[in-house]
Amino acid sequence: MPKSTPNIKQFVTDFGWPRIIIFFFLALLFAAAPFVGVRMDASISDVFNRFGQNGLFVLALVPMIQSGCGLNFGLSIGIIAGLIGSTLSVQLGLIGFGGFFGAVALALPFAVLFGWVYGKLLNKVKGEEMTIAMYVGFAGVMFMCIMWLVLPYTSPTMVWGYAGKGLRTTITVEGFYRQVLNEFLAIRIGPNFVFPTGMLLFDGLCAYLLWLFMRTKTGTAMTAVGSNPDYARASGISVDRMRTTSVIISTVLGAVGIVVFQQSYGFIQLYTAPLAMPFAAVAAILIGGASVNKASMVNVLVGAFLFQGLLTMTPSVINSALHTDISEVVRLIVSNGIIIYALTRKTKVAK
Amino acid sequence: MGQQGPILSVEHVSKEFYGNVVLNDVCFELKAGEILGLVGENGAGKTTLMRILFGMPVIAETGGYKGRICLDGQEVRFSSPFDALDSGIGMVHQEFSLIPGFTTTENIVLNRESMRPSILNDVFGDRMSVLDRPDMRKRAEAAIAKLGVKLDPDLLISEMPVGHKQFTEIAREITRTKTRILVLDEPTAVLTESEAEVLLAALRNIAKLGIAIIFISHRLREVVDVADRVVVLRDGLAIKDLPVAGVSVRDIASWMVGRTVAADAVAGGEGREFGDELLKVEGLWVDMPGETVRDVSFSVRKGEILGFGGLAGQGKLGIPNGIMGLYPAGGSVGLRGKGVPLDSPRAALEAGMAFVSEDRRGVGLLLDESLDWNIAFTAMQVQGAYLRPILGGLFKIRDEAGMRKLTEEYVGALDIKCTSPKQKAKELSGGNQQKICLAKAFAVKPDLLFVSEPTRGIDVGAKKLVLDTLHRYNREYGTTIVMVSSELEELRAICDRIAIVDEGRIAGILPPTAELPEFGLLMSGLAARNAREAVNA
Amino acid sequence: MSEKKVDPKIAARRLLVRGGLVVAYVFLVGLFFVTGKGHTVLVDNKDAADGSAVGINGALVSIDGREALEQYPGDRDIVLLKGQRHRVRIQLPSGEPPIEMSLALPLNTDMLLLSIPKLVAKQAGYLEEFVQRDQPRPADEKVGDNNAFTSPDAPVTTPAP
Amino acid sequence: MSGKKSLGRFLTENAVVILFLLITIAAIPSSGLSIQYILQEMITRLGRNTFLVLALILPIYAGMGLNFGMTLGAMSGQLGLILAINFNVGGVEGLAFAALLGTPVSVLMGYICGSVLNKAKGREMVTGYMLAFFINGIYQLVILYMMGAIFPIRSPAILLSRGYGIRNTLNLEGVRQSLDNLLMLRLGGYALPLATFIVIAVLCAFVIWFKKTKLGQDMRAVGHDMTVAESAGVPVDRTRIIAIIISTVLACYGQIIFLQNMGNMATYNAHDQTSFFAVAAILVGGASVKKASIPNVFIGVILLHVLFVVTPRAGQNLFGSAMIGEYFRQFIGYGVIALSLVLYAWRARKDALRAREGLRRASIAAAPEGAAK
Repeated sequence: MPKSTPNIKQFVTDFGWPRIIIFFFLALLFAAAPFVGVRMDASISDVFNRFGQNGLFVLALVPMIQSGCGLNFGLSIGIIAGLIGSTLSVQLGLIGFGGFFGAVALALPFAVLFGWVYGKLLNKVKGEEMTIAMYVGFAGVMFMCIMWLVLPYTSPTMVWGYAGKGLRTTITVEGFYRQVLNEFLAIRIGPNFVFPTGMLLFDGLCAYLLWLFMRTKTGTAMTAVGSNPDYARASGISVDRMRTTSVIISTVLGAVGIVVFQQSYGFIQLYTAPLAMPFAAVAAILIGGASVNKASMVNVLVGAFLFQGLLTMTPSVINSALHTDISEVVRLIVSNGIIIYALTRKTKVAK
Repeated sequence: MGQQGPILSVEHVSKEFYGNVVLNDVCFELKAGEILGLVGENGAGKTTLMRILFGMPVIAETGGYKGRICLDGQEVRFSSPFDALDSGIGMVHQEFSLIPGFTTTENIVLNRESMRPSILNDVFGDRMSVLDRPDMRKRAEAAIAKLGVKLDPDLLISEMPVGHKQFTEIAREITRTKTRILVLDEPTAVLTESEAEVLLAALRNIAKLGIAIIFISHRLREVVDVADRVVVLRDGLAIKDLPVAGVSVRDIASWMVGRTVAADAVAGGEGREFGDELLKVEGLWVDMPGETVRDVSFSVRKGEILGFGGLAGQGKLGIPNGIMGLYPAGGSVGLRGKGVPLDSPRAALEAGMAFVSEDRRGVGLLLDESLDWNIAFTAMQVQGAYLRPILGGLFKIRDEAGMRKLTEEYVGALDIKCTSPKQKAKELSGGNQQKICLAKAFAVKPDLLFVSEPTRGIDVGAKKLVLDTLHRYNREYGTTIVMVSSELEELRAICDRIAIVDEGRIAGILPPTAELPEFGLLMSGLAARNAREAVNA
Repeated sequence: MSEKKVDPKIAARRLLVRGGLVVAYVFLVGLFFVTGKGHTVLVDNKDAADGSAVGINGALVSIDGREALEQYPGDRDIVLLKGQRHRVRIQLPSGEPPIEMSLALPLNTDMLLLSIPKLVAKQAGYLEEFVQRDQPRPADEKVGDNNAFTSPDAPVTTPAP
Repeated sequence: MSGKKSLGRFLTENAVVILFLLITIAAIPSSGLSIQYILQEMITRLGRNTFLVLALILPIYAGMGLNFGMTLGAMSGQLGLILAINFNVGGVEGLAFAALLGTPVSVLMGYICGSVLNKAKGREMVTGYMLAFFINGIYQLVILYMMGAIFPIRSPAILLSRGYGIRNTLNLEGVRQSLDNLLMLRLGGYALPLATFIVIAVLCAFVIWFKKTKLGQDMRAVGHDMTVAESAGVPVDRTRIIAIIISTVLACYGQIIFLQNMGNMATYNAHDQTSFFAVAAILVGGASVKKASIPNVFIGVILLHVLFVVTPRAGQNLFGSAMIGEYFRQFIGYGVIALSLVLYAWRARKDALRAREGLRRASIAAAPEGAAK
């Protein structure tokens, strides 16, 4: 009989052992930090900063998971659109908030266009989305590598000095829009703690808009498509259109995400830099408790926080404790392990 | 054949699923070389009987069965289909269990290939043996010869006509050296008339070799033609077990459907007055796998309840699915004289039709979402209901309060047992899930409601509630209903007219008061056969 | 399926074959280890430390029939050898018939010093293990540069441009 | 009419090969490389890469798609080589030694990979890819932190200066090209590593023979239809695991052959792109997720590597930047994988549609024509 009495065993099977272990691992790291001489205020500040930098990437995965397209391993397509926007913004010499929002605005049309094409492609390959997304993402990044070399950018900040053409691998946004969001209403406590209010507000706004969207008629339809495409079709929904829409939204969020990342990090990273970014986002949302076909805002929040916490704390704590740089490897194992775990988990089919 | 004892005897076999008796003290015997026709309506217990015979795990999982099954006088209790195969019982399934990319030969000897050991056998085991293709081919040819049919041993299954696929399956079963009993479940369902003739001849050939055959078919004519004995199952009882000689198709048909409870059935045919013609369907074909509709025309009048009955796989389910745009379809459908485009669920919904699918879990519900979503979703998407504007009308978002109110309304009206409107649909029982599906359809306030197999898989109490609900909506709100069901009794209970679908066509339309054998005859494939003969003549 | 009822005779044979394979595996690992083991031999023509043997002027040293090394006093050449048994042939300038002898290298050594003067003088200890002290090693390169997960997690603190 | 149709079919079925052929032919003149140079490169690269690509065939045969998990085999091979270097075992014996030590490791890895993929039916490829990442982490843990610390390492020369962990680049001096040079045939200015080709030929013969065995037939059955195979009594999961184990072991040997030709090894990166290049090659050769043959392997290796040889030069000559060629070849590699996956999925859908259409026509035709009247 249907009794939804919450019991711990059920919770554990739902949430999964790996996630619980990660959670306790992180708690342990925080507990151990003071004993190995890691500054707590700096660490926490770091966690917030990284959380804000990467939060939008994790958020960008939600629409596609909800519409049944799986994990967006091709998030780099969105990141590329963002890179085009930000390089154009620097090229035009926009500065301050103008530079930031200019970059976002310039990125949007590309993001929508790329997302539309990418979505159409994914509709052709239902069931194989993730593998294809990954390779479309890789191919897109490599294609743009060529483009960065041949596109006629001229801004001296961006172009290799000695060749006079081709963009640098790392471009500083100092003097353009570096830290514009981070510094906005930032709260400083002591020398080591900065709370990047503006960036988190902006992330929050994006999350709120997505949350609202998922509650509109279209958003509801999108969730239904992911939950049961046959049901959605029988209710008169165009499954393909909903999927394409979700891919576009994901791509747009990826584009905005990279601009937020740049303003905080201070640099535009071109060429192969976007290759690995989707994997980190995917690992984060999965750690947050999402599955291949269900994700919520809570998953994003928890996941981004846990994952970034892990990224911040493992190097500082483990390396100080063991005096080796083993943390990189631990991170590799943890983040890929959780992805494997999610992929091999039986998609729960109610029977 | 000889005078030896039966090779298979089924003794007092009973089986219940969750208190629901599906087989009740069934007994029969089978001798070597005998062909036994097993007939019965859907749900009469044929499938369950075969599952018991084959030791399907589902039987043990649901508490086993009572009685004994004996092979050569020895009781057997198989724990898996492989045990049954090892004991010499072969089965030819309704849906093909063949590998399309393999040749006839490869399929016939699948997993029983002839092999020559290779040197690696001693290292990695028998699976390193090399296939002996000439021998495989020889064995396949021998099996085909036994069947007495023409089959190319090197043709790919994917390039074969359906009839040949069926032969391949049978050939596979008889190549097992031990096969003594062969079960064929509706082997002629997908065959053309001439192919079916060849198949029946092949069955006789096999029987001559001493193999006993259990032949399950709804085409009673074929049963009469080929079987030595016939066993009729009805409601889990083996009500008849007698030699075929002297039995007519009509007799079997009436045994099949005749019910002891038949008397209380007729509630629908009270000679009601109906409005104008609401729905007109002409020349409808639907490509729904397993339920192909070939050529169906009918019309429904306002306020009427029209029933579609017939055996499984004959196409009755395809009719609503095709009209609602869920499967590729053609022909013309008009609602109130206005054409409704096919292949578009949205158009059908917008025109004022709604559909409660037979595939509750697959199509009918969002199992992982809450009840209010399930009920309000279609109305929201098609009619823009349950949305409220925010940010000064910039966006419209879900009106959770409205959805909750709607859900609570239906929970009350249909007596849905749930903890809250936020409960997930998958947590409800089958009967309550069915009511959710009905609520979803009612929520769009349709002029015409298609209900497909509304009582499948739900318990008796819930069945009655569902039927009463349909009846009430028809009487109180004047909702026109087209109901498709495999259960003749429930159709007779609430419909004004009942159409029987056979082989993708309407075999005939009867009033619910018609005699039971009439329905049985329409279902038995005879009508279609007669029609064909009339055409060919 | 068919594996569950294997004839006991066949089963015994299979056990034997499989056991034999394990033995063969171990044997082959050992064999390749022994035959493939590389040794660095320093062919040395320096005076012995105690002055008991002096460098030979213009000796031609050939190992395993390779091209001869022409050695003058104080020379030291490196020869890479595989396996443990080798033939050394030394042609002295004096025109005497060449000295030929076989050389057995100990298995567990990597680097050996072969002193030609001692060998010619038929002194013991012409072959000794050579232990390198303060082996110069190239500086470490950057290690573990993995594509995945490195780039997005670059340090938050701004690197110098 | 039908000729035109079959031409169209031929074109769509071989779209990837034809496209690639065209790009390659277009790129050769602009690279300015001599045909002789390209031919020699091709021979070298055939010897270097073919074995690895052949490792992909059996999982495709068993319906598991492209085995991105072959990287696990490559890592096992590298582990074997590290040990061979550690014990200073050189020459062909060193290679055999490495292969022998790599074998049990790769069998274990294959078993793990197969079991994981069995739990992810329907998304084997992406899971295999992520599994390679995951095991890469473990590989690094062992090689970078345990070797020299927990596992004793004999040769200090291969350790990092901190005393544990293997150096980033290993010099494979002792085994360098020892297989290639075992039977080097010099023919009119070309050097033919005959021994390597013999090894490859033996593997091809094995693959051909294997397909004729009962196990091979079972794999085919599993690849075509898992449910039917299961109901016929074929142990599906076990068969799939065996396919992956064989593939992993072959990848182990393939990586050893690859690295002996290269002559040195990037300890932590050499396997990163193993599956990428192998998969790209077999797809360029005209294989798909469901179908692959030995000719696909050879065509693919030749086409992909000719392009790899010529693009950096062509990029240099056309755009004045060698990096463009470098990026272009990676773009081509990834792009070709994406393209063939898309084409395959698209074609499969169209075929399903066509099959249904045929069914419908047959079922409607099966009805007596007159009945519609």
